Amino acid sequence: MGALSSLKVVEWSEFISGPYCGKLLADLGAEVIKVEKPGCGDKTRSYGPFPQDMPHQEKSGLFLYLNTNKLGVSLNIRSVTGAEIFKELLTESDILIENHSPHEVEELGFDYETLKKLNPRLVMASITPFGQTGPYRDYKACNLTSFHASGLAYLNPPEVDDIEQEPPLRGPAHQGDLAAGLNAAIATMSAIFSCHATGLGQHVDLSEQEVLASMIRRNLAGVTYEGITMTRVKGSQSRGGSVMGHCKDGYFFMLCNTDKFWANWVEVMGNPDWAASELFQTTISRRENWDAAKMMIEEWAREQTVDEIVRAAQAKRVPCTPVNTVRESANSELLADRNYFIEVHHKEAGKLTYPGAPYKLSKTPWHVERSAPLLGEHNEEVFCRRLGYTRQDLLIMRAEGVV
Amino acid sequence: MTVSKKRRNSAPLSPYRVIEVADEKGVYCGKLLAELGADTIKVEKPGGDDTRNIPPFAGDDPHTEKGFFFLYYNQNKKGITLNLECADGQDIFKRLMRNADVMVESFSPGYLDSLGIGYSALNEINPSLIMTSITGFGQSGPYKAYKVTELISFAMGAMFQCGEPAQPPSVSPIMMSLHCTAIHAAFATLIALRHRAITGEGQHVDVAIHDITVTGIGEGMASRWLNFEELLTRHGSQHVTAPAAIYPCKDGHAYVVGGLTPGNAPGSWPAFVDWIGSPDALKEPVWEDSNFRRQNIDVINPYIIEHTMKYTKAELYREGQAKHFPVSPVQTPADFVNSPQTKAREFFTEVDHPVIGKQTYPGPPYKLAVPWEIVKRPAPLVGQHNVEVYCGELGFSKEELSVLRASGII
Amino acid sequence: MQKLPLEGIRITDFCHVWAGPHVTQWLAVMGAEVIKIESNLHPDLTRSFFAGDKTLTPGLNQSVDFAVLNYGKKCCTINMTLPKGRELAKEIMRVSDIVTENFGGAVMDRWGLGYSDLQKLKPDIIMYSGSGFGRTGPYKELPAYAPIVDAFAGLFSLNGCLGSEPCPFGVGGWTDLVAAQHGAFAILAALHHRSNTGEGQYIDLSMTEVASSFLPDAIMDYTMNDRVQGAQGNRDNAMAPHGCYRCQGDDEWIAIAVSSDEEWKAFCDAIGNPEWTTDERFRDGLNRWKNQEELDRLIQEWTKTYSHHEAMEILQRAGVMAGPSLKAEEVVQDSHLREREFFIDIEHPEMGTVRLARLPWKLSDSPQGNYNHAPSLGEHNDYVFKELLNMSDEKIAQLQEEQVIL
Amino acid sequence: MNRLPLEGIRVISFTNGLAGPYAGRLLCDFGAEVIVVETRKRLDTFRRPRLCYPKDSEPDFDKSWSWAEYNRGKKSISVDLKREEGRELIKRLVKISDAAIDNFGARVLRGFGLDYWGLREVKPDFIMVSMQGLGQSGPEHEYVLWGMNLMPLAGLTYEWGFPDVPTPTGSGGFPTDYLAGVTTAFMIVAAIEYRERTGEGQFVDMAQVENAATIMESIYMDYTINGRLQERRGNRSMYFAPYGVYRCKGDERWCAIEVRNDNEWKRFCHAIGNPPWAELPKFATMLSRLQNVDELDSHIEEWTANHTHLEAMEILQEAGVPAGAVLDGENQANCPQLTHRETFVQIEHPKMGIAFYPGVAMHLAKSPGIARRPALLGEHNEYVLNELLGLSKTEINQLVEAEVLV
Repeated sequence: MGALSSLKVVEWSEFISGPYCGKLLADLGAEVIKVEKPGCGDKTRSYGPFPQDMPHQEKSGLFLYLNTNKLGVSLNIRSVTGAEIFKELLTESDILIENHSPHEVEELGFDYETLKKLNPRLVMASITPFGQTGPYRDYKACNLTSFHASGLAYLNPPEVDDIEQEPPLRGPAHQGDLAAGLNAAIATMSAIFSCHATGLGQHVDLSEQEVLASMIRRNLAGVTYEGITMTRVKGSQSRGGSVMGHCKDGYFFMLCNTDKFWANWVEVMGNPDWAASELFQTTISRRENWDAAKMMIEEWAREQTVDEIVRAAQAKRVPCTPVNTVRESANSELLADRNYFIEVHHKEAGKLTYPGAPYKLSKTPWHVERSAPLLGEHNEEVFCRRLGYTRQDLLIMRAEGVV
Repeated sequence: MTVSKKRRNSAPLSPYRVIEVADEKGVYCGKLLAELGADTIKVEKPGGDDTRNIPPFAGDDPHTEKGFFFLYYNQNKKGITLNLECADGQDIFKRLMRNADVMVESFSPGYLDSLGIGYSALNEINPSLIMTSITGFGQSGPYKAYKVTELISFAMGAMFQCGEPAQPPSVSPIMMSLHCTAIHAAFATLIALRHRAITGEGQHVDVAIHDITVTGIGEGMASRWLNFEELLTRHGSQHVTAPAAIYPCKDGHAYVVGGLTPGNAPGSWPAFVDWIGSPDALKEPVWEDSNFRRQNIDVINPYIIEHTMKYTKAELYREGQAKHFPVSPVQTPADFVNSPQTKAREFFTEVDHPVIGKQTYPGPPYKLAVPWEIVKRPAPLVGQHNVEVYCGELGFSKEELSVLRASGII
Repeated sequence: MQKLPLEGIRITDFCHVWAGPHVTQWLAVMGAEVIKIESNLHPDLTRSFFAGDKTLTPGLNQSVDFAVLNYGKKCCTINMTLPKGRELAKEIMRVSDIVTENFGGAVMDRWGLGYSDLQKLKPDIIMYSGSGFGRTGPYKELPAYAPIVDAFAGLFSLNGCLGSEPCPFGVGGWTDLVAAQHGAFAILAALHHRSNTGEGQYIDLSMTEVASSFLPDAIMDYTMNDRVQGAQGNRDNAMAPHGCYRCQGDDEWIAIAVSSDEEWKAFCDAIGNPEWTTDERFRDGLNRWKNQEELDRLIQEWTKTYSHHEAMEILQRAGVMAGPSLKAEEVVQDSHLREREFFIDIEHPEMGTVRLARLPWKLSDSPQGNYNHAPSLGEHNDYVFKELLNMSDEKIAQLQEEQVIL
Repeated sequence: MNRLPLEGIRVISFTNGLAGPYAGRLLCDFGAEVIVVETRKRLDTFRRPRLCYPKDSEPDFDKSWSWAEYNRGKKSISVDLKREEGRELIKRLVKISDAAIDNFGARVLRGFGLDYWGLREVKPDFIMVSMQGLGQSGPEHEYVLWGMNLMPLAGLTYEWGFPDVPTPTGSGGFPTDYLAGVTTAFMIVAAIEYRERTGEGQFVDMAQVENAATIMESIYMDYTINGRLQERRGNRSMYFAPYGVYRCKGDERWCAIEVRNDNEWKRFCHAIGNPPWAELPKFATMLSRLQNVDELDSHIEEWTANHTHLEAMEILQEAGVPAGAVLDGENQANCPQLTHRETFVQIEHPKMGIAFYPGVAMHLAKSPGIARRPALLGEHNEYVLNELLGLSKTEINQLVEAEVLV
């Protein structure tokens, strides 16, 4: 039994943020019913990667990963019947996860005010780019624009040569959307705790812009309290203490933001004379002269192999690592030893290796009990066995295009 | 080079590439062409065609790949997905049409034009293209925008004559007018191919269900009025000649025809009277006249029923036929499947489908002395041939394919 | 007045630096009573991160870094290096629901405060251990910071402009926070389980694994297709345009993404180039995607003539996804965030008013949250030792003597 | 006008009744020369002067309407096939023909040695479609069967009609004749395609009954795959409501209505003026409408009863709801759409004068086809025997006197 197995969740979400929120709950045992539109289903189904690059509705790697442990139903909630069934589902649920525009949700009559009359205990988590209120509430956004509109991209890459020419960059992959889903899961759980106490659900208004902005709380405080705004220019301060160096055979990355780490690092480098200089003796002076230190370190590194440096540094407990591609990290002895990656068998896509548990719970372990649902795979189980519709009804709804 | 250069010496239509973008109105047309070897590609919207929703389903499981209608009418076709309502889709569609010979479509008139892929546009790309349009009421005229379904077209064309006088007109249990029209469209398509062989030019073939139903299964109601101001009405199963109708028997019903053959020959009226136990009441010469019999059928029927009730439908069939009367049992579908005749003709065939497995389908309604060989395939899965067509034929890279997929174009 | 969701939950918190404090930060704001265990020997490292160039000798209670990560918490000082200190800490844990730590190694075990020990202390205790590489495995003793983990997990190799060499991720502590949030969620799940079954448990969170689980498509592409993806910059593998463009102002940029033909049409109309919709190179998604270089160049010619906010307004009004690449100061001034009251002012005894970002969500029917100022070192000794453990003044004085409370 | 697509194709028509003649009519509409082989001695059942045109004219097989309607455009020769000389003539004609259609009883042509196997001796690349009710093989294929026998055999009649009426009815006419007829025409053109490429002929053994069975696919697959025997459903659908034929204002006036989804339901309700009952929850969804279908239908008839079937159709179709008046012959004759399509054309005939015939039902833009007048019995004896086969006038007269041409 999973930690959350007493929770019933309906996920009416597209693409990444909502589904990741649902996955976090489902992977810990919550019963998550994913509601997809008939025909194409969740947009992620069309999003790669696909095995052998052959696009297939049931084989999107992203979809397979984001929807483990869920029950899948296809339902056109824009139809009267669909809407009715959707509401029936919600009356029996603790949580609704949705990530549609506030405008659209109201239009369809699934806004919180309406739903709470249906089921006062319902916790409704709304994940939107800019939240449920404010001037941008109905603005459109995607991972890219949110990453920029929250101030994150402006910091990336950390250093550029020509700030006029090199644009700010969003983070790799879909990190912004994933983070939104993650925070929604925390907020939802906290609302569940209130519900324990009050017996009432509530509306979780989550803004992806705020989620991402809160990731740079430190930088924001830098502005509000110290009047410092970081830019991407070279040698910018406060990033002091880290080096990504190019060795004979690749890259390493090290961090020595304390005197102890620095001292040990100097030993790793074989105590070069330059390191003894005044310039590098205190945290403050190092920070001010870090560009020089960095130059020296990089020059030294060019003669070494990644492995030599990393081993030596780690022996002295200096935070240091090879800069891996996913191949190297996926094949690392560490993740193998931690049994991080898992094999999941899926009816259509077959046996594939997925990223596994982000945390290990001793009593109620994270685990994948069922692979991502085929489109409408559990229509019968959910509509017939739970809501009591007959198979005949199901045929009718299919003919009408409702399921 | 066009596809037609390639395949030779197999089935009649094997040189031709057919693109089908049709709903239930056009699928049978595509099926007939595919069954005679045409390289037929069914274009579905991403996620699959709506006809996949038509019940019943294998195991009553309303599953995209399990609808009998779709499984049956799309045999021997390839299947790709394409969203015609976006620029990419239209672009790709045009590329497909460059080396297509025939396009079968059943959208309401003007829709394809509004997407910029109507006949005139495609004709510019490929002047030898034949576009066969199957619609409810045709490409022009006051009803051209009318919605059409089997019920509607059958009602307007033929239903007035269907059923018992005492009952409302009776709805056909199958897609009679749609499929009958689809066969006409397939025929017309071949005619257009002949025309192209002679002149080199393609053309637009405009087939309207309403026309076909009225002039075909409508049984000449219209021409009867036009020429005789006579209204044909419902007359149950009773034929104009008499006796000829459905009669009850021990275990069901049979269609019994007596006296259609003139004179005293087998199957003639006297022979029939004789068969039903020569009741004196029917021996007078007046009964020799079919029209008289028709007018007084109520007098005759009791005698016939008394006779038919002695038999089972199978017995009636045998007995009647032995005496050369056109008698036939009212078979249930089960009777038909299991009848020795059907079995001997091997009408039902086995088809192996990846999702529903090996199952029994009705076969084609004809046997060939020397069968034409065609590539047999079960109905395609959603987008089953995307890679083959888009990468193999149109030369998209896998990477581009992913782009098309991600942006909902295929 | 309605209660906060986690009111009544007490956490003994050994977390320090970034990732750990962020976990309990979230829980504290939501109402949990978080008691940080520090000491003058070992104050939380961030207390000594001095505040930029503001002053060269910052007090331990004036660090902005500490302030943004520890508001809403309490703090008592115990010298954990002494057996008595550890005994004292045990007293606090005995009356706690959760114990959290993120030491660089098995420190808790060495102190005899491992999960098995704590279970004896309080059978239904929930213990959270956050670490860079996990509490088991070959690297369990290695210290780790977010960028180390990012580099290891492959994040750097995917960061940077299209096809560039690996590039450190500019969002400092990104993975610290993402990991912390996973941790907070795991703790809530464990709490939920406890409230249903009375059963506590141990949570072992590895930042590396969190970072990895945030790169699903890159990893699946590798495990499925043996392909190693590289940096993509602002590009997307389907949408085009999908990039960040120079605007009029000084170092101003705007991100624009177009996901469909409708949006493309809207975009072209909005920027007054309707002919682009028929231009061979851009008329449909696939061509746009193939001719991105050219497209981006042309779009930039337009964006250059507007400020990023102007550009956003124009495009969003047309229904096109567009977001300015805001600098931190612009985020602080952002009218939308202001209307959403994203920033709150916290009065700090030594620092004065500190304006900080609140939790990134709003609960319709719960109070805003516990935003008390970050605790000064030992600020809550009295509360903890007197009220909580109701120890006598003498006892406390004695422990101070023995440098147990330090 | 330019050459018709099938010009130069000669088809011999061994036909009787409807199915065979309908196939031939389709072929000659597009230019094929179709020669009907008939004889006074044993008239085509449709030649029998049951209904002659013009109305009330003397019985005359040259005026029989049903023959005229289905054989218009063809040529006619009168040859008694029971006579050796007659059969010889036919074989000579076959030599210079391309194809034949045969819907005589299976025994007939076989008995004359004029079936496909006989004729291919004369012309190896000959094309022939035999279209008996049950085909050319199997224990029952020689049975005597008329059009009306076939629907019952195919299981179609059993499925057609109202469940509460003991006797199944089937349709008024002979749908199988049309299905088989057009399929035959289709197969002949296909076979010609094939012959032109490969030089080979073909024999198509078509069973009319199977033509009906092929379009009963769902009923059959439901039986063969799901083991379910469907029963008569009358005018109701298992999946849609409203669905069916509704009584309208006037005697024998009906309108078919079909509502397949929410949209059409909304439009329907609007079109009939949103009566209060339509607002009731029990009619809100397809499922609930089907559960309360009796009540629903009676409500709908309240509305239809106040409109003629044509009004009902127009009102609903204008609103975008599938609706079709059940048109009688007169309605069809006056149907604006059929008039616009010129579905019926006037043709002059030496004996019948001008009458309305179904025109060419399919509209081919560049090869429209043509509807020609029906022939008198034996009208083309001279053309065929003299012009085609080169018999002299005297030879022909001899054959007439010898009652071979009769």
